[in-house]
Amino acid sequence: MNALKNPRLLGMLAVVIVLAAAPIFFAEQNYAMRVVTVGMCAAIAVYGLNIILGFTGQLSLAQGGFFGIGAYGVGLLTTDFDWSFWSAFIVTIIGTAAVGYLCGLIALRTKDEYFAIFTMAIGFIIFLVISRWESVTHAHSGVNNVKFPEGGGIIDFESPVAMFYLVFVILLICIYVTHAIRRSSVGRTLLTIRTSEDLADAIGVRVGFSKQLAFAASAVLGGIGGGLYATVVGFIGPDSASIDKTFEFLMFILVGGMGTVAGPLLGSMIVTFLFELFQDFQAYRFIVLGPIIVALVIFAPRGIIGYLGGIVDRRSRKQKIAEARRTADGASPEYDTAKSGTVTSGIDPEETK
Amino acid sequence: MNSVPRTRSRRLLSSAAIGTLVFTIAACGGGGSGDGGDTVVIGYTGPLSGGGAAYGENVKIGLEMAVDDLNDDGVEVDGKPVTLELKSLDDKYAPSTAASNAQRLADQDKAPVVVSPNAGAIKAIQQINSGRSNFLISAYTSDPAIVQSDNPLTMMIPPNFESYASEFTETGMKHGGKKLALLGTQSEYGQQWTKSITDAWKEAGGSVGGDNSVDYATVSDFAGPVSKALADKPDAIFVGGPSQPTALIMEEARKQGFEGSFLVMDQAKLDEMATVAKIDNLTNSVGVLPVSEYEDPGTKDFIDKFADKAGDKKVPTSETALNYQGIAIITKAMEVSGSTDDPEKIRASISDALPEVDDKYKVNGFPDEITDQGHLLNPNLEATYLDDDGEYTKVPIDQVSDAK
Amino acid sequence: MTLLEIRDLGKRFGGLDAVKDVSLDVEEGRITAVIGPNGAGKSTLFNLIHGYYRPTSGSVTFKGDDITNSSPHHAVADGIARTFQTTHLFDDSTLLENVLAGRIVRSKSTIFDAVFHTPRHRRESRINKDKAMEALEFCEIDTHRHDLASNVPQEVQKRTAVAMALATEPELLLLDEPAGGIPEEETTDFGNLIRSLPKRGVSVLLVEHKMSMIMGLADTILVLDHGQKLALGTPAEIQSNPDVIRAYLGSTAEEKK
Amino acid sequence: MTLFIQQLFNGLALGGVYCLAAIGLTLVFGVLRIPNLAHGALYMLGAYLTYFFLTTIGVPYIAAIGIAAIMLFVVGVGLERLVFHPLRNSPHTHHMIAAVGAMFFFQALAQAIWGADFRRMDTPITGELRILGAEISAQRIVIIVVAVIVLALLAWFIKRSIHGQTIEAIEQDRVGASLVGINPSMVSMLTLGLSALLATIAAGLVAPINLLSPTMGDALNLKVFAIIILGGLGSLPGAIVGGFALAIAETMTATYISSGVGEAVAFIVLVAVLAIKPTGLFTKAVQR
Repeated sequence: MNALKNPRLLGMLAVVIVLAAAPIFFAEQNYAMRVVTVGMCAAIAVYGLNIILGFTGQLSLAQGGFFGIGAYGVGLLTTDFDWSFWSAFIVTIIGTAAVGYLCGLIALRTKDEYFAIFTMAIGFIIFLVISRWESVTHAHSGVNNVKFPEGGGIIDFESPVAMFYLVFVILLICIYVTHAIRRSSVGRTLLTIRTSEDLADAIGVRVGFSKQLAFAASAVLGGIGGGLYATVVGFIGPDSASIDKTFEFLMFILVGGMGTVAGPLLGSMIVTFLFELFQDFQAYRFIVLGPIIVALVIFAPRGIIGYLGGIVDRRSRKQKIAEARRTADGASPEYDTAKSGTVTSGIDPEETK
Repeated sequence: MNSVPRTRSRRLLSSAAIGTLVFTIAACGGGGSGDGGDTVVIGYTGPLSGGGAAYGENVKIGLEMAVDDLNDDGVEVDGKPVTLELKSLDDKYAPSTAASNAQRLADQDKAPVVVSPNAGAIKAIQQINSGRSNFLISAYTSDPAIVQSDNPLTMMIPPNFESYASEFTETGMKHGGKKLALLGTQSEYGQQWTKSITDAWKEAGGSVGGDNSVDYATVSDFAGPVSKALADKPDAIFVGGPSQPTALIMEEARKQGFEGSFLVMDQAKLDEMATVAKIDNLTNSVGVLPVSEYEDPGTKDFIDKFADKAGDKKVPTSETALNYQGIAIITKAMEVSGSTDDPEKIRASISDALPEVDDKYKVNGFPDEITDQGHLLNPNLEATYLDDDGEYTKVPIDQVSDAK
Repeated sequence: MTLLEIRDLGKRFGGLDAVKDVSLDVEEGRITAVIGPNGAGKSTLFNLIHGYYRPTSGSVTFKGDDITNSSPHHAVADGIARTFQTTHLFDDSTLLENVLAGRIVRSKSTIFDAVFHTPRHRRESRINKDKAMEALEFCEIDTHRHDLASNVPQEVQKRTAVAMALATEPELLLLDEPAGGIPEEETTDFGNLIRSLPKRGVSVLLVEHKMSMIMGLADTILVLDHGQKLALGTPAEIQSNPDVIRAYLGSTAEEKK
Repeated sequence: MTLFIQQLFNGLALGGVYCLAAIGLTLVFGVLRIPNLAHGALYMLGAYLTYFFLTTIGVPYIAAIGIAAIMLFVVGVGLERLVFHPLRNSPHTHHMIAAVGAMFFFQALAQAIWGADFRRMDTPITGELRILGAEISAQRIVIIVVAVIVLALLAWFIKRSIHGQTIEAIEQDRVGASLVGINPSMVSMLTLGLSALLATIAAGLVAPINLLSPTMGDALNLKVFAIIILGGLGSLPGAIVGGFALAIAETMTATYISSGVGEAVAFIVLVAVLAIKPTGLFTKAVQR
């Protein structure tokens, strides 16, 4: 394995190691532990968003809703129905998968802006159901005392450190799964759809079905994140399903880098800390944060990972190209390969229209 | 898809942007302050931006006034002078953010007490305030659920809202009639009120129409919901949410020809409502007593000070006044217990501290006892009836128990 | 042997016939061409064969199976690949990655194989890469394999499109104006590439404007006009067909110099 | 029966509110395909500025709206220059997040300047009308009438521009009449400026029936998106029909079913319509 030569993997590894070691320094700081753990729950949902948005190129605004379904599934089952956390968690995941799949059936008939707004409507309906269906969800009273995961007498999940590692391990699994998906032909299928549905059709990709799967997968990750969130914070209210959550997730993924493997994690952590950092400005923090968000989107449109990845890619591709040239010795150097990756051909279609 | 034309300058800018970001995050590590030894941080997490910002600000003003006044008077704990410092964080009304904020205030600022003004947030904070972290919650909500949870470190400030139901019902029926329409807000609290009033009204032999509750914050035009409520030809209407939209609803009802009485939920304050609607449209209503109508020893001075601080256009409300009182009580409890960092001791001393509190801090129905569950009780709770001449008449309230 | 049999195929959009009563046999191992003026229905015909549109009448049979109402991905799975008039490529990906995308349809491994890194997954990844490299080499663009698609010249892009289609292991390749946008002097090379396809076991059906290229390339030519068959025959027959000369060759050939 | 008529009028007035708020958004969304989530914030700023000139400075009502509208035009242009222009080649996601950032900024700014308290804007238009036993205020009638007029005018102005001929829209517009041959980025600027201007007119008319607060635009934002998608992107007649239809559906379901359903009905209708017709009611099926 040449994993050590791959700067992307190295970077990812670095982030993971730093996170894994965090409790060593922060174990006594409940606040830091809490922020990071909640941030990781969100990061799981963001990985879900990465599948549908980053890989497949469909902007889904229902992610906050699925996150809410996950949170309320675990919350209600462990309190009102007195299930154990683990059974509630698994049933909830299956439940979100089903809801995601069903929503996908209709949602994927639509495209582009329509898809975005359609999913926004779905997310909002989920929110309304949660905040209005009082007899089941307790509406605005919320769900209190969500159970901790049962440690089977071995691990005590009431300890923030144990909880941290639980979420961390599940997060790692989710990251690995998204990474595996991306590398596999499934991932290539999704990337194909992102580029052009017509082309995908032409090379034999089952566009509708693949989109459907991607949507369901993203819903599942949303549900997992939400379910963990419920047990981490112990009390959940309808705000855990609100559209604001969706936008938060979008911000995370955009700052980290869409379609990248490390982006959602890094983005979630950085934005979460930014938000906490600017807490000191209280009501006026958004006078500063708003422009920062705008600036990030404008100046690092591919996110931090996308930005760093671009550098790495260019370098490694240059090497590979040179190698390919050398072996084939009949090179045709009539164009500038050094520009690879940054400049795309032609005039911008929007400008010329 | 990705056809962003990038130039060298742009790349530079993005490096700069990312660099700044990394730098700020590195700088974030520090945090924590307040090791001045004799400074005690009073933590506050509330909605300071977003839809609930006005409410959160009102609470904050009360806290600031209390901290300023107490510092001026001088606080002495265990023989040492202590300076109070208020540290406020914004939670945008989100319970989980509120809990994170509270955790931060307790961890980094060593705040022995954290004030929170909404039930959801308080429930979320109760998950963490007694156990690995210890701090007292100064809870500004009239939802008794927060004391029913038997959290040992919660102090509930306002009266239990359920106390109002029977008296409101009686007054509302007397001045209106037997038929009630429900038009409260769709918040957690609004719904609890709706339920409580419905029960009391039925018990008193009245009839209650369908639930027309709407979310006051998201309705663009109240005319529709009001028309619907009036369609049943009610004699009385239950309304309530934030003061200003409540006033608008009442005004709309009057314009559409409603002549019966209003039952106004305690979240809305009649005097504050009068700042956005003509008083004529608000009369014949029963609601909580405006701060200015209280006759506690410190009320007058408090109102003057409030005007200095917030301008005379703003009306002081119980959100401000009760939290002002609350901080004074907690500070006195610190003095009595001789501890600024042991929330259990502070909580235990509240009972003894109550009679010791200086008169100037008694502004809005001062409590004389605290229940075992942590509820401050004011012996003479009063509501008010606003008659057709715009005069307030006090209505005494019997308090109900907090038990479920 | 007849690979593809088109019988009385028709498609109406609104009240207009885009394609009407077209019949055509595509023989195995041959290159068949469809020509006609703009709007003659050539691309619509392609879209009908490939399942992108549903025909309103007629049938399409591939290797004896009726595929009239099949969908594009089924068509590809059955062995019919296509390229587009305007080149569709993944601009942000390298040529190799582009061609690998063509392997999706032949991949059996699922998400679970990918997650658990099963032997099947590994075996398949290796095969996919080999096949993609082979297609790149066949199209003589393997030296560009690590270049981004958006950075290579038009001709290489066109070849990549062919390589991607070949990676799906088709028996029939539909080429929609494969030489469009390529400088005149390079069309000969490109023609040679197309000519070598039947030897690989890939039969070709193509739409092309460049007459010179078609005449030297195709075994059979179908001439469409207003969605209907005008003539069908060998290049020589077509060149001497008076209807064709009048309707198409006479006018457009001159325009097109 | 009286209830029905009363609610019909209430629904119409609400439809007017929705339509007025939707106009600017349709413009930007239809012409530039930017989902401007900051539109609600522009609406809010417009309301506050109108309030400022009307109440604090004491300018007459119409003039206050006019001055505020012009100021918002500048804000809109600024927004385009600083935020959307640099993003013109990026996918929608970027626009959305940037718009959310801008929205946060505007809300915080308004709170910093005017405070978080609710404010009431009193206008010279007072009194009620009695129609068929239903009571409706003059301000609401003004809203309905202005909404229809403005939308009709606008539809007539830029009808043909939506699907590609962007520049023509501005050419036909009196502001742009002198700018024949302008470049696309000028079109973007003017469109956003115009949308902010229209949002201010809407806010100036609508704000008096409710309250001013820094988050007043939020409630409208989601619904207005539902309306313009329902009507079909960029279709102004679609926005009119969608706005009134959803408003009446909302009032009626709230009246005859429950207020909860009333709140959700806009989105349920949207989901149902898109499930059957994925491009909205009035699009001419032009998908890229």
